[in-house]
Amino acid sequence: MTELNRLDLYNQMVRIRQYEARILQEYHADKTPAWDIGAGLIPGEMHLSAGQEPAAVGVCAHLKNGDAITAPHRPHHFALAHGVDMQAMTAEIYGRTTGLCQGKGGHMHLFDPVNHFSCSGIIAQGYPVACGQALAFKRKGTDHVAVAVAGEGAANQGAFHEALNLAALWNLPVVFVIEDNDWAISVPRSHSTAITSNADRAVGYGIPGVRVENNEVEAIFEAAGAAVDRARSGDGPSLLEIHTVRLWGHFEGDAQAYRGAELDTLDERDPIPKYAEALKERGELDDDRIAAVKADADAEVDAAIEFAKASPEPTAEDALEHLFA
Amino acid sequence: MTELNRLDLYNQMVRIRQYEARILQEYHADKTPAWDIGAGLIPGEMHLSAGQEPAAVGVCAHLKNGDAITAPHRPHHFALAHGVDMQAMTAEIYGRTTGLCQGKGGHMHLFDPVNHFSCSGIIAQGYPVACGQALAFKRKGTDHVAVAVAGEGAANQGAFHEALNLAALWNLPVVFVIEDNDWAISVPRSHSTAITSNADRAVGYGIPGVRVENNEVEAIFEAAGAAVDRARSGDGPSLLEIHTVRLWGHFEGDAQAYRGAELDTLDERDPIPKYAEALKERGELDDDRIAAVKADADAEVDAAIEFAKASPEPTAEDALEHLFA
Amino acid sequence: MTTTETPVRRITTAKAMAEGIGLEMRRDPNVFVMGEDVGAYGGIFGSTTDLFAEFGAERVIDTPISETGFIGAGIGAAVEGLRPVVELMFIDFYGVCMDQITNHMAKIHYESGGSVKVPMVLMAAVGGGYSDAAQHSQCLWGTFAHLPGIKVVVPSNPYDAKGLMISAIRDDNPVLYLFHKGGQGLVWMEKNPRSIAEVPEDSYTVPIGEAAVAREGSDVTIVTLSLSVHHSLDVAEQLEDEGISVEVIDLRSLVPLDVDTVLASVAKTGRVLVVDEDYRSFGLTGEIAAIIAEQDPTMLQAPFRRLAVPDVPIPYARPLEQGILPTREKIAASVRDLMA
Amino acid sequence: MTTTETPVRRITTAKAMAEGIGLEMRRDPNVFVMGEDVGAYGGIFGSTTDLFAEFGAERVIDTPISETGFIGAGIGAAVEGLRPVVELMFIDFYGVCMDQITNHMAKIHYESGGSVKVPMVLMAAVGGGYSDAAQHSQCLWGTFAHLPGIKVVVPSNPYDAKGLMISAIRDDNPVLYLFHKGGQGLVWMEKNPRSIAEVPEDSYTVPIGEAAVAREGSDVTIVTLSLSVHHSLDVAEQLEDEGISVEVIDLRSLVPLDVDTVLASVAKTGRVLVVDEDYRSFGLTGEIAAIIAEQDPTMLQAPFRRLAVPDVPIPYARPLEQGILPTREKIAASVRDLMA
Ligand SMILES: Cc1ncc(C[n+]2csc(CCOP(=O)(O)OP(=O)(O)O)c2C)c(N)n1
Ligand SMILES: Cc1ncc(C[n+]2csc(CCOP(=O)(O)OP(=O)(O)O)c2C)c(N)n1
Ligand SMILES: [Mg+2]
Ligand SMILES: [Mg+2]
Repeated sequence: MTELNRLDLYNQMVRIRQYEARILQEYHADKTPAWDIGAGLIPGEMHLSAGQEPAAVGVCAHLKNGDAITAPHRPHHFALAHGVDMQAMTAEIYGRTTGLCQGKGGHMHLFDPVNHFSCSGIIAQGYPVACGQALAFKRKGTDHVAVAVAGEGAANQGAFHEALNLAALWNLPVVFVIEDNDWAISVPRSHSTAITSNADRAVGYGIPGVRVENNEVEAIFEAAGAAVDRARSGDGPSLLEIHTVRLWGHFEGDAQAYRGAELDTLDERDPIPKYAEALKERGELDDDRIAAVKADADAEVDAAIEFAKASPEPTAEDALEHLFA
Repeated sequence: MTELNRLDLYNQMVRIRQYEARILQEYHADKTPAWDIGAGLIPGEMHLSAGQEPAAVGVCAHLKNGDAITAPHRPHHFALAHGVDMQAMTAEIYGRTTGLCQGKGGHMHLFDPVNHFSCSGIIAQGYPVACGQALAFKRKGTDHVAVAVAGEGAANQGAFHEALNLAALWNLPVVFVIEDNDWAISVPRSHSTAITSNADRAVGYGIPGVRVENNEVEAIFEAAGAAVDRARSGDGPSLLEIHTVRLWGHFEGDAQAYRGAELDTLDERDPIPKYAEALKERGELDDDRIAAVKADADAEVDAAIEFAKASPEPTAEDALEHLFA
Repeated sequence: MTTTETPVRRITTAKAMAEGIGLEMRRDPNVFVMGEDVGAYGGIFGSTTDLFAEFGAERVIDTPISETGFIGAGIGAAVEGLRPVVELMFIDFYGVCMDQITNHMAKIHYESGGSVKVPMVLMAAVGGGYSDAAQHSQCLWGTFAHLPGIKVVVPSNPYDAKGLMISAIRDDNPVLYLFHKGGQGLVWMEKNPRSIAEVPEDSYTVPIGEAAVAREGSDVTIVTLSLSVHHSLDVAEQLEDEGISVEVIDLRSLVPLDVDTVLASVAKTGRVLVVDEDYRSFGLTGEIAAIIAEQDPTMLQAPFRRLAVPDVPIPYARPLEQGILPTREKIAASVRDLMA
Repeated sequence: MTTTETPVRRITTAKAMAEGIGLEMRRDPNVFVMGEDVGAYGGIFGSTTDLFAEFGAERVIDTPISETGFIGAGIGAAVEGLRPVVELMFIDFYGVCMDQITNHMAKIHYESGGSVKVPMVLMAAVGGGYSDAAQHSQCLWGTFAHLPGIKVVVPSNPYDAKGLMISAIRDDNPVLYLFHKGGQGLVWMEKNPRSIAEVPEDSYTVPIGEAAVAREGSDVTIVTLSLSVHHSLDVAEQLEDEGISVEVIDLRSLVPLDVDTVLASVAKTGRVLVVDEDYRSFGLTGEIAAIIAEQDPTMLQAPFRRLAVPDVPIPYARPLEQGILPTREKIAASVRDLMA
């Protein structure tokens, strides 16, 4: 990997973080005094990915136009890293007619056919759908790949098993990504999963399984590169588990009492400052550049939020549209 | 294992085979000339287990009163080997009021609470139920075990995955049995399963996985003994795949064209004459004894069929009973 | 429906389904078939007869017993522009894959604000009457018609089976295609004369959302579908001798539902019996009552009647199952009551 | 329902549910709780608040995200004599475990000819109104009421929530217990005054299968349930000033359905509006129409009216969602139409 790669990875991570930090702010801004999940300009559940940016940018760095991603309920980092338009995505989160889904989908149901990006709020159900996209890519004779993303909690859902067997059996160009952030809402990995590495489950399908520890974006980049190349060159699916960290609550409003003392360790586990340090030590980044990257990201985010807020809201009548094509 | 064990295994296999050979005959007897699956004294689907007796008797030899079995759509061999009353079971298959389920269940839905035996026609769905029975046994402080049985085709169903993870996670006394008869109706194992041995899938749950080849009842007896002992002594679940053979059609009426030349090999793969030979060589069995075992089995089967045929049929009104307790 | 000049021959419903799929596969390379035993076996209930021989394993794909996996894969393939025809062997197995069907196949187009299409056919066998018991005998069309985003068609005869299959495959929306095992014309099931009929050899469509007046009558309207259409027509013929004129409406589609045809018939006869092989409560029979009562309860010269499975699982033994199915005897008795 | 002498205090519906479970857990060691985040977290919607602290991880068990696995395990445990209370976090997730629910939990007792009992409670959160979109906002009670073998209860207030929970746990049959997120009295959702009410501290039951006349009236009957009861009562109060007397029937149970209470009210008022947060077609609203039309269509002095989700998935944006939910405004408008 080149210095350019590294800076891209860094820039993307910062871009995603600045975006979600701003969404966090906007989300809470108008829900008080009596905090109400349904109130404000951004209502409903909000699952943010702070801390998990390395997974998204490390994987998506290897994708090209036409490659597909199915993401779970926590989709923003993969959406942005995969090139989903920030303004249209933000407008969707604000429920506006200019949104990706004209306000019908919301943050757990972002659909961007241009970038072959979709997500679903039902655990692990994006895994089989990605297999079908990969099947289509293969039948059409393209070299496109489909990436299926889910959390470690999702790896105990039946759909995970069926999808991996199907992809292996049919030699489909799929990369199955598990983001292990140690938690499924309040349930720790040790209370949900009988083994310590889901990479071991790849054995049950005869495909490669790799677990990347420490949430390091460069290691993720390397492992993902191998998996994507394998899929693209027709050698079939792989399973990639990335041990990452959920810096914030499961959803906004989650008090996280169940995390106890672990909460105090989160700041030092933030992968972005860590990576900035590493790049500085390598002499590839300095404070000016750090500030500039942040400023660029903030400018893009500002524009997206502005666009969303300025966009029209749908009407009640619009709700009756799009049941059938 | 003792000579007594071996003769028991043989007797049980013969008993099951004579039973199903007779059911086969009775099932087809009154469906012609224009063969109709819904006609005759035994209507509906009929999945017989000829060839798979070694799995049932090898496993059930280690079970005691109070141990549970959840069987799939092909349940007779496990039911009989586990001590389900042949007359009540037969009466159920004939749809009589004296049947295990008073005629409501039929051959895919045999429920015998006395022997903690049940089956289901939905693939792999007995696996989670067995986990719950094992959970109850554990909570009650008993040393009972639950045996979950399914075919190799079922090992690609999500319920399989969820049940194995749950049993391993909670250290439940379950033995998961897969009968690999090479076929799921017309779909060969190679078209359904990405790997050659489902025992390898045990790795994904951190439990022991064993595959027994060649359909040999003594090898099955040994492997099952280890798995049952492990569960009984509180060491948790295991996965046992038994490579067996389906001598007859998937269900009665299955022409089996898809099996081609394999059909000619079936006679010599019949495990019962094979085992008789082995025992004869060991001097533990002779032709008189073989004839006697068969005669005893036939007598029991005759009595069961007679009982069933002599039992009353339910009435239309009975159909409205037992919706709720 | 488009008519045709070519000579007709008599084929079974199963053959008609397969013929419809085959015609579309020749016409559109994006059409392919997936499911358990749809290959060399030809579908447990004959829905893919001979397709494997013509199109091969690349386009007629046997799957593992992973309904969530392969229905989900069908959705992904459809999203990318293919047109999968996916078989769920028995509708009774919906429970292992219902999330893909109702949270994904049904909702993606709407959730996406119309930007994503899911042109896919999900076909499944329904119905009882041959002692297959509680887990292999259900109809469940009411369950699917209740959940928005899926068109639901339920042909009752060979002609409609072919025409609705072609319409379903060409439709840009997910279509659930439910066929009754007893109406397939299978040699190994009870022979039902109306399961073999004249079907044009070339391609034609039957529009989704249009009911058919299977028989005209003036005294009573029977609203029904699927195999119960056969029984209702038999009863109508029989009751004619008793001087009762029965109109039989074959709904053919449940989503969209042809409300006008139902209301027109009830307005004419003033008496309605809904015959439904699905469970009675919270289903099709209630929906028909609602569209009548919403329109004008005074249309009904006699109380609304429904004949359906009386909210118990389907029992195994023949006397039990026949006791709860809408048999010809029960249909005739209900009509006579309505006229009394 | 059994009354009680002890002093009462005001608690939320969520607390009332948890209190009902806790009382039964103290009374019967066979009762235990399983589900996602039911432990230390206390249930995402508060249904198991404080139970973990009192009963510990052995009796309040957090599960993996394996609904087929743990609901199936609940069935197995119930078959062996335990009395599991299993939470499915959102009813919207039914699709990943529907087979265990409807082919096993619901059918085993019947299939076994009554020899096996499945005493189990499956509780799940329902409903929308807070922009949780298409996969987290459904009610789906019509779907479950259509499928035989499961009792279905849907309490609308704290008193019924506790009493029906205790009845459900003591029932020897599987009971699906559906609670509306908006009616739980959660501090982080829209505050709904009727979600906090007086509830006796000791144990009592509310019988399954009995509707309640939540408010007496003479002009119009609103048949409804769950959070829509709150809205309907608000509307009834408001319309009283306009001189319209509205009777509100809170069904409380869908299976068994209290047909008599519904018919008695409709016979009295001659006008009925069914308010249902589930999808409109092939569901609850139709069933109510059917029981009226079967009994006597002439009971209706005005056409039957129903207000439900108009057969589209639940959209995200507030104006869209409010546009399809049965809001107070729409309820009031429908009643006025009925009286016009
Ligand atoms: C089938 C299903 N079950 C339960 C839920 C509720 N739920 C939403 S997110 C979540 C936790 C997911 O954990 P994980 O897969 O590790 O992803 P993470 O939230 O940690 O990113 C749960 C249980 C769901 N959405 N779908
Ligand atoms: C969920 C589900 N899918 C499909 C079926 C239809 N079906 C019944 S038996 C069978 C084949 C099962 O194969 P296997 O598990 O190997 O068991 P075997 O019949 O070989 O004993 C299938 C597909 C079913 N009963 N349930
Ligand atoms: Mg996680
Ligand atoms: Mg098999």
